[in-house]
Amino acid sequence: MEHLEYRMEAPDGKTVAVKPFSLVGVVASANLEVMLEIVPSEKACVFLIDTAAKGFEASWQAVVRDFMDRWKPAGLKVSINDNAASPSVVSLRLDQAYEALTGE
Amino acid sequence: MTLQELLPKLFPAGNTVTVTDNIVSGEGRTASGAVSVIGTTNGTRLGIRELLALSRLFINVLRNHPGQPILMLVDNNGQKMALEDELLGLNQYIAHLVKLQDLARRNGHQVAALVYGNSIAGGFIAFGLCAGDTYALPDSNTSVMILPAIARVTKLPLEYLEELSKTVSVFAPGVKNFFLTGGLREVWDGNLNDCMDKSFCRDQSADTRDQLGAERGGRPEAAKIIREIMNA
Amino acid sequence: MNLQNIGCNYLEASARKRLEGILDPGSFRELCPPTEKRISPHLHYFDIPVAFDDGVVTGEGTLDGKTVAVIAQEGRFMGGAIGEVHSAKIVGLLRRCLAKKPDAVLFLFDSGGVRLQEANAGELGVAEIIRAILDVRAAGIRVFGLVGGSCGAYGGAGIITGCCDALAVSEEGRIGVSGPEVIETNMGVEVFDSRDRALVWRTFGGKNRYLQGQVRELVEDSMESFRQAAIRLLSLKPDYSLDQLEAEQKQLEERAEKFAGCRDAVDVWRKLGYPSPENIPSLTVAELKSEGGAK
Amino acid sequence: MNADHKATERRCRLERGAAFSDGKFVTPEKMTALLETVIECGDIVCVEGDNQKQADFLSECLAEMNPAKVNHLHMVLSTISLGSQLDIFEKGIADLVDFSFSGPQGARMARMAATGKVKIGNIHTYLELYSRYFTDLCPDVACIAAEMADREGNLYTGENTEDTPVIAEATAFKSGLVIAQVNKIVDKVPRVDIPAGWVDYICGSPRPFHLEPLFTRNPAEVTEIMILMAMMTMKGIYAKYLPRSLNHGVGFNTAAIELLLPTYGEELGLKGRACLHWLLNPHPTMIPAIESGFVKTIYTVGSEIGMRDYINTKPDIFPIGPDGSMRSNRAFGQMCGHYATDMFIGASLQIDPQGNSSTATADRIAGFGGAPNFGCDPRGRRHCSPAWLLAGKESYEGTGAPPRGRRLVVQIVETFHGKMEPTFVESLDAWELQKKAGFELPPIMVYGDDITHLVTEEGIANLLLCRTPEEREQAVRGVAGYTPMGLARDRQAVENLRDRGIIQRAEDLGIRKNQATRDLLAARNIKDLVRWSDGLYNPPAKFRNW
Repeated sequence: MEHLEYRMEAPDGKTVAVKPFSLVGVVASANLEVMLEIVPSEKACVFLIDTAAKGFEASWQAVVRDFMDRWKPAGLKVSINDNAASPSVVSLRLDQAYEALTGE
Repeated sequence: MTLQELLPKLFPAGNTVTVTDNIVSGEGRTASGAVSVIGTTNGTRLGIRELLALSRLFINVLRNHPGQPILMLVDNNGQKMALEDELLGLNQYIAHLVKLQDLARRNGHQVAALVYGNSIAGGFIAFGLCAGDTYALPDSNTSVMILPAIARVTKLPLEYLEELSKTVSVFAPGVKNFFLTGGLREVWDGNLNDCMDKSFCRDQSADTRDQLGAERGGRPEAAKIIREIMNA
Repeated sequence: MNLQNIGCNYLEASARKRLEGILDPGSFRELCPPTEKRISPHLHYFDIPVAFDDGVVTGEGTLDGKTVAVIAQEGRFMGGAIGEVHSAKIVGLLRRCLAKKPDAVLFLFDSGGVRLQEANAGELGVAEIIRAILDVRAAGIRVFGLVGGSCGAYGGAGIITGCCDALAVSEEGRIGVSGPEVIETNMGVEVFDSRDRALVWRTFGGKNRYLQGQVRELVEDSMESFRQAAIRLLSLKPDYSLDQLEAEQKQLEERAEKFAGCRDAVDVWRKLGYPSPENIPSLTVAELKSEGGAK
Repeated sequence: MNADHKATERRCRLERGAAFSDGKFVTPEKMTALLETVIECGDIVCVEGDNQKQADFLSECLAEMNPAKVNHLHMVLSTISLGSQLDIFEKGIADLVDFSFSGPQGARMARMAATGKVKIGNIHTYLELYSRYFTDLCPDVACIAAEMADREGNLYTGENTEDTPVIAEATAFKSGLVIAQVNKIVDKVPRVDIPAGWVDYICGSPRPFHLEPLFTRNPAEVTEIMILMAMMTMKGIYAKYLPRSLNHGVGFNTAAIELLLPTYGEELGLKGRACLHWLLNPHPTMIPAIESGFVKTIYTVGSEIGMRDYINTKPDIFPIGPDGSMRSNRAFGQMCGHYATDMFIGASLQIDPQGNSSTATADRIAGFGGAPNFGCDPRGRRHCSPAWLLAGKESYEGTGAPPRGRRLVVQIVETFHGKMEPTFVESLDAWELQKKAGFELPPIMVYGDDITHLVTEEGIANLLLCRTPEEREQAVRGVAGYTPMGLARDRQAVENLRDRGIIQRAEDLGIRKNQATRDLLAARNIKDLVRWSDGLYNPPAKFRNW
């Protein structure tokens, strides 16, 4: 397992949540679970990632960066348990979790 | 320890225990009265036939000897892994036997299980772990699955598991490891007759194995989580 | 045929989705939710990822207005396998019932049995769950099992199903102790080919378990069928007594005797009096029930 | 000049063969001996190996021949999918092969080619190979498979006709011998697919010919990513171009589209306007679309196991004969796929920055099959349709070329496949295979300039609208996701392409990720398909969980 942490801030980021947390996906083979929680009064978003696939730091960083670009969120705590999902599945789950959290 | 060696140690005052088709039954005499003995021997695998026979023995004690303590003598190599038994619903036959053990305890019988041989996988649940209390002899063996099989299923190297089993008790076979999880009340050593007498004086109304596991360190989380949910 | 008939299937729904579909809308409240992050303390030894709920969802809700405590296993995380945290959540919920006294407990099974990486804790966990279920039943609260997930209920989970008051199972749902691969390994592939899916389902599947008398409700694989079956189960009276177990003994002895030597479910169904037992796998639940009337 | 040499030779062969047959009929035990007698060293021998149906018994008999008696055969095979077909080479009976597809035996083929056991003449597309049966690769002996034969020797090939007519005709009309294995010998065949006069020997096979359910995709395995890609494709391509006729590949990505037609396709208003005429094997995943009234006709190159009862109740849709059963024909099907479809959509294993795609890997020789004929612009096409015209307009407008049409050729792939293998690569493995196997050209399946659209989970790239090689490359990289090739994009150039609508993301198409769920599938498992078919679809045991 590999643990990765990122802290990122989107300029003018904002998140309006419709529920306290959202959870999508299951930790099955080539799949992952993504949990989003709101940390009130925080600007930055924190990503806590535990992944079974070692050595993909660069892809994770790219996926997280694109997620930040796409949604410009704020005050998110993102927790991920990953069982070697492809970056596209990770990206999809992040979007699904964000859509669920914000009701978009 | 063989059944023949075990019985006189448990019952110095004598017993009427017999063995038919690897099913053990009869009574043992103790200072405080008769004890029903129900068990298996020769590491027999528990199939439908064995489970029905054991269940009948429980029903007999429940009907005819209300309140009599029951000592379960455990030696099995697991459930029978046969098509015929699975086809007819082996799970239900095991559950049936388990419920009889539980009901016996509720109906005022002291029910103690002693692993004197092997107790493995579904066999351990069927006959051993669902008694009021579970005990084992030091040279007996409890396991869910042997390490080579675990290695196969988890795709981890056997050498790694063997090394890991020296320090991590939660998955490794053996009485010592199972004791740490809280699954065994005690390991009986010394005077087995005394051990048994003492066990029959215990209050069996609450399941406190989670606390034992926490105290012994084999299950660090269970007791805490159980409490959390109860009080949520 | 039209789209409506496809409905929302139970088989592939996640544990949380199943609870949403079975319980009264909006009534579910999760206890020990994933935000608590009660993860397995053992899986890291094996370099395996954890799940925030350790593969089981526990909580409370209402079903047809009645209060129920619920347990739903997530078959897609490690095959719904039972480890320390997983079993502790279930035991905690069951013990809570003794104080909260819900009308019933619903146990949505989806598990291959004990988690080998936590074998001792899982094995003991199964025993603790059984004890807690029987405590709940002895207190007059009924416990019902639903089996229709992709992992079925095998090993310890299969044994637990037999400790419930009654079961509702889809034909996709499977119940057993040893899995198909184990049977194949022990008996030889010529006796049991675990890759022959039709054979596996006819042996372990919901239809056989229903026809042999182990299952009260055989249902189609849809959320609504499971919900309606669970509501019907709520009308059953609690009974955990010696009389009931003696009746069960009789039933199990008769089954063992009547079907002794059967090596295929088709033989069992023929002995049950079905004129064309080989067609049973292709019948719908409704057809099977009317076939039962005609036999 | 004498021009009856082959006919004379044919008579000699038949005279020799008489010792092992009872008229046309040969018992299975005598088949190998017969083959040794009628086949001569250096013959061109065709063994019917179709996509599905296999003359497996005859192939095994060929492999049992004595290489001291019969050798140096030149095999012509459309599909190499059985071990016995390569055993013929392993044993030194044959040494040269011309073929189309060898997917299932690709790895062994590569090994045998490397050791010189097999010499490869050419790898063809199906249509090319059939064409050569009639020109320079006429079989001296053809081994075919049929369901039934009558006492005279008429053959019924039924729903699995596939390659048989082409092989039998090419052989029978060039003085070759046609030998058939049949599952059953009957008094009267339901209809005559191959007339007795073209058939020289018939053998009741000891077991029915081998058949694979190659076209059955279990809806249970359709993932949310596939659904997302299918939605983008349907909204961004199907709803825009409205292709009236089309071919779908056999992968899960296109199965997902088939399963979304009755739901998302209906929502997009595709019904009656697009996807009316199909060229396909009868994919079970088409059942919901057929039942929902999307499909007018399906011409089939072969059948599919378990679909017979369903197909035979739908003569409006499938090619059903007066006898009430279907007939397929791979040659005609390939022709339809080349000339009569507005769109081809399929998947590939590797795509390079120019959009060239290939399924070849360095240690597998898999061949082409039919994909290159479908995955290209048929430059001989002259009939018009809205999709063809619109694609042509996008492609040629403003280039100075005269107005013309163009077929849509769509590749739909995930950016990674298998165990995190990138689909997008800087250089195709096909180049390495070319070097290793000594081919004259790298085995490229679909050339980049034939591809009109690329769809990945990241979005759609419309290559028709690219006007320079640089634009095209950035369009490919711009949908290549987190593969190294995708990460090497020029981010600004990609954003510019997005502004021009050459690249479209899900959000550009108005598709939310949370919409892409399995709830959108018209069938979620095989049992749902059986329900849709009113119990007429009878799936093989390996797809059942009941």
